[in-house]
Amino acid sequence: MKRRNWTLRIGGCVAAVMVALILLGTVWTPYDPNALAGAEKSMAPCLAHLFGTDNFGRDLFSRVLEGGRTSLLIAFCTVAIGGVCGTVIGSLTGYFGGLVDEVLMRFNDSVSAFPNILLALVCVSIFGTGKYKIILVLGVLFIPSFARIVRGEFARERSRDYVENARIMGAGPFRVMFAHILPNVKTVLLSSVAIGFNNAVLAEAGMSFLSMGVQPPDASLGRMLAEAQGSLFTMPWYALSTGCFMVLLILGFSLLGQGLQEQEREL
Amino acid sequence: MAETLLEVRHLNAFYRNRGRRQQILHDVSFTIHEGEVLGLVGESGCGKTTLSRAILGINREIDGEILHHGGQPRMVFQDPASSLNPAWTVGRLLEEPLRNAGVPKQERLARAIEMLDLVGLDSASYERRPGGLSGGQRQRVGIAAAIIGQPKLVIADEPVSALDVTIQAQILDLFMRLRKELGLSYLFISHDMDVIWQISDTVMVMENGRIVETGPRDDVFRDPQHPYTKKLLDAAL
Amino acid sequence: MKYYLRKLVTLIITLFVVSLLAFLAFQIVPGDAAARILGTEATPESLAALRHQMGLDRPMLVQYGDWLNQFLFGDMGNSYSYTMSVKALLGPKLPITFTLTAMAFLMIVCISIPLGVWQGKHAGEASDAVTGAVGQVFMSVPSFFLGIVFTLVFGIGLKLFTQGQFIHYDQSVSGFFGYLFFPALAIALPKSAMAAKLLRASVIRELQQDYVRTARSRGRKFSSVLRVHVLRNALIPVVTFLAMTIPEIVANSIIVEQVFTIPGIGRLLLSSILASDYPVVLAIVVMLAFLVVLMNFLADVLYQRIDPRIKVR
Amino acid sequence: MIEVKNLRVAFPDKAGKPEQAVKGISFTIGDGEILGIVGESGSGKTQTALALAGLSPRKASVEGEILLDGRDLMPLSREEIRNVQGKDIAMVFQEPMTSLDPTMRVGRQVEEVLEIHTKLDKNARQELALQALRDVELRDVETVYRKYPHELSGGQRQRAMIAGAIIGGPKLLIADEPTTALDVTIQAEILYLLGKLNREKGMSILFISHDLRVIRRLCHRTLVMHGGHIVEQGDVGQVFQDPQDDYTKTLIASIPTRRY
Repeated sequence: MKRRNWTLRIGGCVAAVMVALILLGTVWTPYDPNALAGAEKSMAPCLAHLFGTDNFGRDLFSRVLEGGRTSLLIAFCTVAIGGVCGTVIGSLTGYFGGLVDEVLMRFNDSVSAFPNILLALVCVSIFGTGKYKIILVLGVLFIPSFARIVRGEFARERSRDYVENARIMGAGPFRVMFAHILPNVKTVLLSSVAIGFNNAVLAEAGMSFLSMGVQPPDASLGRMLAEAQGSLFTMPWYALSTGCFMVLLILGFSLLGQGLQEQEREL
Repeated sequence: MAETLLEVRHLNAFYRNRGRRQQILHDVSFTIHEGEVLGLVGESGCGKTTLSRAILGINREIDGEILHHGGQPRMVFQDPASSLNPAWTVGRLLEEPLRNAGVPKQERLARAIEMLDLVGLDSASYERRPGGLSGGQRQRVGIAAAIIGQPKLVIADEPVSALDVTIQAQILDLFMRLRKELGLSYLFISHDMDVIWQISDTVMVMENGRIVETGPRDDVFRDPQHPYTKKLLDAAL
Repeated sequence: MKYYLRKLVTLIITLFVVSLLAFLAFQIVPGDAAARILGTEATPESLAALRHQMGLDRPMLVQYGDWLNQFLFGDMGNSYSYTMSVKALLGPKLPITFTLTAMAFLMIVCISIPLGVWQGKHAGEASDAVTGAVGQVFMSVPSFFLGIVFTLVFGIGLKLFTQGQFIHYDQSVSGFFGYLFFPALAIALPKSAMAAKLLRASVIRELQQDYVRTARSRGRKFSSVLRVHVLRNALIPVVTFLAMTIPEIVANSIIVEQVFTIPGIGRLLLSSILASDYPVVLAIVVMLAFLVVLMNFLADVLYQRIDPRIKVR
Repeated sequence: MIEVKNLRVAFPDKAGKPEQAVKGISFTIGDGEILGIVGESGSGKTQTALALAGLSPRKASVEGEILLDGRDLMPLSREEIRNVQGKDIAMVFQEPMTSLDPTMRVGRQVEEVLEIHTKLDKNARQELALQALRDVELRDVETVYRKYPHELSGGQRQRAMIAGAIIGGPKLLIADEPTTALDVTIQAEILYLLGKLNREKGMSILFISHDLRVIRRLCHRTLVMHGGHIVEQGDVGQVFQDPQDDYTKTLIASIPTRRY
């Protein structure tokens, strides 16, 4: 009877709850996120307003759900772009090796000398801000890290006996890569996707916090935190609620990623 | 004179390590005839595995000639745990060579079940994963996967070294039975002189990438010519 | 010795590649620097004259070569928005960010190593599970939110520092380090949690190695087996991880400087990006990249000192 | 010299219920005697060796008596056991690749027993270590002393392991499959070395192996273990010529021997 993998279970639940909440937010929110209710300005969290209200009387819980939606969307697309391209590049260079692999590895090393956010800020300063630009910028910037992980996995599996056996049995290179090797590296890829998702959420939040990411009227957790920091004295709950929501989202996916890695070791 | 399956002429093999090219095999020549079992004995690092990978075309850093007259040879690896894809079921592993050769699904299934029976495994293991089998059972699957495509020559790289003594004896018997029933020929590689004695017709002794002695088993074992062969025989218990 | 030489050569090549990449990135910038300075109603002739005077009409590589050797001798050109040389602009701010980053790195090392070893030693016990869970939470907290929480708790709550009142080291050195303590901690905590988790797993793995059993078969106490044999082996993967955190520490410091209003390179970078003041941005980007590449080189050297097998590779 | 009475070793498996690896075995090792234990994987031979060396895993429950010159080791405290380990009972392991600390020079690892159990200073320890390296027939001991494990061959590393074990002058050397990972020619040399050390230093040896041919070459007496029990015990010649137990017979029949 396999030891119960608690990390995977808790991570899975927390992540699922948070994503469900955000998806629910797309359809229904307790209040209209942008409605100004003058009477209920700067209220502390209470039953009516779970996260309280800001100085314009807007319900913070609804705004956090809306902000979460943008962060989720950006993180999801970033991981999609970075993950898919990274996996393709990584698997090809990892499996075939040779000059291309060497050159890309050197390039990958020098690019990783730049912190992601720094590069993102520079790109944004060139291409401008806005949701879709951020997705493109972060997506492209995440390709090297994914490529590096996938390359490592494929290079390791390529030299193992069962891969050589598959080639002797007449399997073509692509069949070997996707039918033979992929099932054995699946969990490592999934866990790096979960971790990539977190990094994307953090990167977007960081940039929006510096007002270099998502611009109004789009809401984003990062922007809300920036606004909340302004009124830390009067409404501390604004920053705490937004921040904790984001931490829970990240906690869920990082536990999920780690749980998958532990799953891998037990296989 | 039986048809020659494999001819190796003046084979030199190299290993590329960070740009430096190291020569592993030095002017290796031999032939294997149909139905013959050629035993190759040598210590670790003498190039046995490099030779088998060169013959199978995995290692391309070679010069000299390798002529296959009997079609693509198949391989049985030393460590059954790493030579079978852990994520696949036994059935799918057996059918893989047939699938690559374009054999239809129905016929593949029948041949796979037949193979399991031939190597002494019950057909229930068709659905199981290599992880759930014992070392001996896994090696039987490895052998079944190698011979299902009806090759004439099978290269066995230390196939019994990783197994317990009693299981080792059973697998050796299986190799000998399959040879008789299917007329297979082997290039059988081992560091254990007694295993080589038991299974080989002719014996080839390799030291540091060179063939130092070749000949019929009884001649090589009864009166070895080369000092290295003598040293191996004295050291063997 | 050959090992260091090879590493040094790759270091220099990487620096070249890095600076070239950065420089090229700023050449494809839309809009023309000269137009920005002269404003909209500039005539084409004056634009051309200024472009020539600034050398923008020379071929790309020549501009790069020019810029690089000036850069290496400290002259990083002039800022567009401030009428002063980039070097003068950066001068007072560089030590601040460098101190912040160094403090954060030191904190990571001092927190993660004892914690990781302690967890590895007591693996499986309740205390290990608790610290593991706490660590897991800290790993998921972004540095800037942690900064805000610190401001709330320690700044406003316990009044250990007043948010926004940065104390320059000219005024008081202790005040300077005092103010930088919490920002550095905000950067360091998430990374320390990760490093501790990595070290814990590494200690547990090394404890199961054969050489530990050999040492115990000779009658060595468990604690001294840990100290004499396991620690050094367990640190090998952690050193590479710590080297890899350096770019992230630098990135986080940019944001945390914003939270604590610290006049470091980070805030300057932001303001010059907003003002598209590219010489400043270029200089900062290249300098941060140099810092990162240099630290990676130091980590490689340290890595080689710990693991003798590296020399053979 | 060593008397083992009703030794029992059990592990809690995944479901938590204890699984018996060694099911109550008794045997003795005489002074200067080389006793072999042969058995396949899972026969309990390694757990028996680890129990004697006081290295049973923490979660294992070990019962019975282990008498060293009449003194029972079982009730001893951890502190007292450590005084026996390395000084009276030493152990050598199967994998020369991983049984040495990769980041520490070989010399210091050979001296380790002296460092733990004696107050000798650095030079005295180094001198004894060099002597031990000579005793195990290593050439050019000064350079080997300063080298790291990965710079030595498998055979050299195994010799350094043996040097590190005999340097404390133990009464009993436990060798768990020391030659299995080595080439045939090197295996013969190591077996010869162990025989010489036994004759010259009068040290008893408990030799664990899965290969009857190795046991036949080195040991005076042997136990045959199967499923945690001793199924046969006796002089090597007698066990080979006239095996009583069926399992022993199949073991002997499985050895690929050259008959000509």
